[in-house]
Amino acid sequence: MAEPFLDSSSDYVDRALAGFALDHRDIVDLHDNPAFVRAKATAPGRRVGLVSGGGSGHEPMHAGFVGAGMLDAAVPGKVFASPHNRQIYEASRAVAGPDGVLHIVKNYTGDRINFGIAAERLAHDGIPVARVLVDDDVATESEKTATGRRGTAATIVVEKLLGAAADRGDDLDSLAKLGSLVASASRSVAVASLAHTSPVTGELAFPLPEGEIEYGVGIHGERAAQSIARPPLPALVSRMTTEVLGKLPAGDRAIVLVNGLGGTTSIELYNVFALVAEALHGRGVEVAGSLVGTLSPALDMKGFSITVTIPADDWIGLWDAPARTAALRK
Amino acid sequence: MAEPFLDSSSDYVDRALAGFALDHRDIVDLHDNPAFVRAKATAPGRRVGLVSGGGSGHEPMHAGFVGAGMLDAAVPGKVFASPHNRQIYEASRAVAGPDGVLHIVKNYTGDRINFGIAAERLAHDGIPVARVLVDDDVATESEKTATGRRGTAATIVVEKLLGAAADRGDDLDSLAKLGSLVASASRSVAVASLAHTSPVTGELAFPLPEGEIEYGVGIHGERAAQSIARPPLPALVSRMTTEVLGKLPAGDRAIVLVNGLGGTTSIELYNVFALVAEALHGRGVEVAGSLVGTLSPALDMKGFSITVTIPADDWIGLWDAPARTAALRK
Amino acid sequence: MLMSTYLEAAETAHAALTRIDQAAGDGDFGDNLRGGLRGVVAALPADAGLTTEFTVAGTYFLDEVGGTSGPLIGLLLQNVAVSLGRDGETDAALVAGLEAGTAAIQRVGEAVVGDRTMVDTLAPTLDDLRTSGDPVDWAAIAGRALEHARATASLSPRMGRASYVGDRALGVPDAGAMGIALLFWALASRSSSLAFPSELASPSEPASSSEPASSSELEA
Amino acid sequence: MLMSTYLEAAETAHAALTRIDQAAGDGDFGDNLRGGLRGVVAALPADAGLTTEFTVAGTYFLDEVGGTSGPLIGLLLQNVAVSLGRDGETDAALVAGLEAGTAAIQRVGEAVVGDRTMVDTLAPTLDDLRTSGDPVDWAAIAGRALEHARATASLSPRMGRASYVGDRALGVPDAGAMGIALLFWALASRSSSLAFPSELASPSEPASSSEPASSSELEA
Ligand SMILES: Nc1ncnc2c1ncn2[C@@H]1O[C@H](COP(=O)(O)OP(=O)(O)O)[C@@H](O)[C@H]1O
Ligand SMILES: Nc1ncnc2c1ncn2[C@@H]1O[C@H](COP(=O)(O)OP(=O)(O)O)[C@@H](O)[C@H]1O
Ligand SMILES: [Mg+2]
Ligand SMILES: [Mg+2]
Ligand SMILES: [Mg+2]
Ligand SMILES: [Mg+2]
Repeated sequence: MAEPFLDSSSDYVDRALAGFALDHRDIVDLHDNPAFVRAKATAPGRRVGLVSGGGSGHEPMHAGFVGAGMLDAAVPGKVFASPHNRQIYEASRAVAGPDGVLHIVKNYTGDRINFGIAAERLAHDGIPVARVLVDDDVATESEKTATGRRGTAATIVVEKLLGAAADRGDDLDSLAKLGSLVASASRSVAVASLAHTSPVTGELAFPLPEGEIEYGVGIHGERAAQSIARPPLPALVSRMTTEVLGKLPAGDRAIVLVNGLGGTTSIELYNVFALVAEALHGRGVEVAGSLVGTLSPALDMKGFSITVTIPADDWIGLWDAPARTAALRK
Repeated sequence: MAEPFLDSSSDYVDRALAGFALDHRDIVDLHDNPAFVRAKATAPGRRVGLVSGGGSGHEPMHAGFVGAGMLDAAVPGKVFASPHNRQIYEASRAVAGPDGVLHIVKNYTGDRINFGIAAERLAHDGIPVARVLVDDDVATESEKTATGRRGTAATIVVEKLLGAAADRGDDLDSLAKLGSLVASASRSVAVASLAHTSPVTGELAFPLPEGEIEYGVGIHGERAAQSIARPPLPALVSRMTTEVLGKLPAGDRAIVLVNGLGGTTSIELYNVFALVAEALHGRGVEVAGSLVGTLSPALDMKGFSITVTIPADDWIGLWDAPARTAALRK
Repeated sequence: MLMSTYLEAAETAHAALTRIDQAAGDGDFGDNLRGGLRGVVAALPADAGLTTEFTVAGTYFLDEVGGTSGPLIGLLLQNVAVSLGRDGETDAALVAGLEAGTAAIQRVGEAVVGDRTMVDTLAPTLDDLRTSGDPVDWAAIAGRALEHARATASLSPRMGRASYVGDRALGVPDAGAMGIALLFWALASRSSSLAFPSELASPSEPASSSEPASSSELEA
Repeated sequence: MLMSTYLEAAETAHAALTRIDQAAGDGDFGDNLRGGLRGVVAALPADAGLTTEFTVAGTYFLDEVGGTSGPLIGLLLQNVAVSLGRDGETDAALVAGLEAGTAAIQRVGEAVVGDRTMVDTLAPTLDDLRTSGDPVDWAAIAGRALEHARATASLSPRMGRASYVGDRALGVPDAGAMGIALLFWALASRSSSLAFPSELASPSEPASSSEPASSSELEA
């Protein structure tokens, strides 16, 4: 296996942040100690600061979605580890609007706790704070544990729609309510054909027999509940689309994300997207908004996820509203 | 090894194009038979159509750089194969301005011949045509063959600067001259730690012993002239930066591209970029423009390239000028 | 000072707490608690009153201490500080602060009684405190807190890292629960001289966990 | 019609051309030439004059024929069409068109004499034509062209796919050079009955190359 191009004697997450901030210095500022990325510009009418974050290894999520029209700040943890509450707390204080701060949180224990602690601290300071929990991954729906569905790529849809709603001046309650509606209307599923390379050991995180794929992987390199014999791509995409649609309300339009898990080529992702669009069309659903690329990977894992959001009437307008971030421009 | 997520019984390059065009239908139109991607919008003052192209497997290059401010059309071949002259010819006819068409061509035999044939046909039709040849790869500089340096990621710098110059109304000769100046002021070098996966066989294109990297790879999955023991990242980046700078005119500013070859994570690329910026700074060169990401990969190869352009005075203005393409917005 | 006493307890118990967290977690709880309290004591002025002690300690644990326990304990301490600051340094204010802090820990950590966490010390000890009268008999309360903490040895973990080992945690008490029992021990030590919980007083010091104490390492 | 004659030659020579291109290339030259000419002949009206023949053939080879040779031959044919269209269907116009076409092939392909390509038939045959007088003795020219093509067997390849095999190509002539000799054979066959080059007249047909003829497969 090929070790990552990382200098293990350095803090490579911090150095990546410094590189990112230099590359996108027209869009973001990097705050140091604690580390967070902050938008240089925000809409004048915005009354609520939007903050998200989570483990590193999922770039461009979240720092790539900081900027006018989307997040006001993003807080990165170490690889696959929740950010520290102090990062979240200080980022939130820095970008709080007159109507407070909204936290967009992926459903993982560590993120829930650390965002929760930061929220307690903000409340202690008198800053209004609310939370939108994103839990889109259908593969974790039937698990026995109380932890619920994992949060994955639908977070980007939530961030985009809430960003646009915040720009039009929505207050904290409306944003929290809209966010939870968007999360409820969004589901994802992911497959992988090769595990990610651990930055610590340089080895693949798990083995996978020739001809099999993991069906229902998450974005932390964990195995899925099932390994299945690899179907031809059209059959696989059709199965995934059917499964995702089955967990969603009916609708005739969809916002579609096809997300590469890391080592997946653009040719592969656009083949998947074309097949998703076909599968949706076959069920009377048209693609009203889309995003295709390596958006929320698990380092260099080979695989992809499909996310579908069934939008309410005015969400397409929010999806198409202006945004100026490193990873998404509208 | 993990086979790609491609349906080998289908024309996956065409299906990827269809997916790309659907995803970016606000920016591009897809022309069918012959296949090319065309910008929906172009600056009113543009007098020359800009056309580039090459083998597929290097996405977002080139279709991702089609749009206002950059290319008017891109012509994709099959994976790692030159486009057919008819694609280039018809794309060029479709986007020719009152002052003709400029071809931006990477230095590879197939591309030279096919763009050359298209140029003969355009001349036959009375359409003025000129060519900018990009040959930035220093690893192929000392080769005995007459083929010269390969063209790689610097093509993107050429496309951006020429796009902006075309928007301000430059004529064909001025653009051709500027393009060759930009090409002369740009050099790249690439390394890889793992070959790409062949979409045909599902196997790695070449083996590489543990602990070694290929120094000086191209973007078609060919091996490099040298395999070297893997140095720590800072030493590797410093060596690459030194080599690239050694082939360039002196200057105190640089446009820097850090390009992932496919399966390289954002964390790795931003570590490389931060180290390049440091190495340049140590020699009195400041980063005046940058682009970091998977820009011109060799399918899913693990590796990266560093491109440096030493800009003339007014090139930074061209670099920062507006662009609205799938892969680059300014 | 209260925090110095708590630190002494954490120093004495460091080896045992590490061992306990190793049995059902990743072994860094001893480091997190001791490291946090060392930082707090170093930051505190010599003449700090109880409110200042809790204020500085709360912020320090929230800002600087790693693991799941660090900031959760920080929330507890910060809520006590708020209550003391508002209502004066009385037993009633202390108890009200502990109530508010426990509520915050439960809001954030979503653990209920029986999940085998520090809540299994806090919640029943608060019940005890509610029936203990004013002034509080802190020595009795500290004894009860230790019993509640010890009782976690028969619970199988459902929250946090320990949930991964399941029933293999049985027989050893929860590290966080024991760490909170030491806070009550320190509160009681202000007025009476109390025996140190014998199972936590280990003579030999094991190697520290090698994980950095300041990063949060829960999957995210 | 000229193109029908050229097609007959390509049909007869298909096996040999395939074998020759296999020796130093990828074996598709026979397919490319024959496939192109089949398409041209199918597209041509029965009463097409020479200018129309070259016009249709040029566009067809440029648009539809694969390999390096297809569009290069297309350029040659297109340039002849332009010259005939402008100056009339004379030998002088034909020669001028072949000159322009060869120049275009050399501009585009960047091959010079001696690189072991179709240029090694075209360039010396043009020299012969320049000294051949008007009207041209096409039978003599076709014989010379064949000799020039055969002489490529002693050249080691420096352009195109064949350059990868280096000196291993020696002993076998270049496929493209032989294919162009057949064009001169067809031009001569308009006025005299010429023997078909024996080494290209192979009785048994080998399997076609499996590569699709319409995609350009040079590395890019
Ligand atoms: N959700 C929770 N709510 C309350 N306390 C918890 C929760 N999860 C874990 N804990 C406490 O944290 C302790 C472990 O702390 P520590 O070792 O610092 O964290 P980590 O498990 O992250 O290494 C456990 O013994 C338990 O008492
Ligand atoms: N640069 C060039 N200039 C002129 N002719 C060339 C050049 N490269 C190759 N050829 C000709 O093309 C012939 C091969 O044609 P073909 O088999 O159709 O192409 P490919 O090599 O792409 O399969 C060679 O025999 C040679 O005569
Ligand atoms: Mg622990
Ligand atoms: Mg820990
Ligand atoms: Mg061939
Ligand atoms: Mg061929």
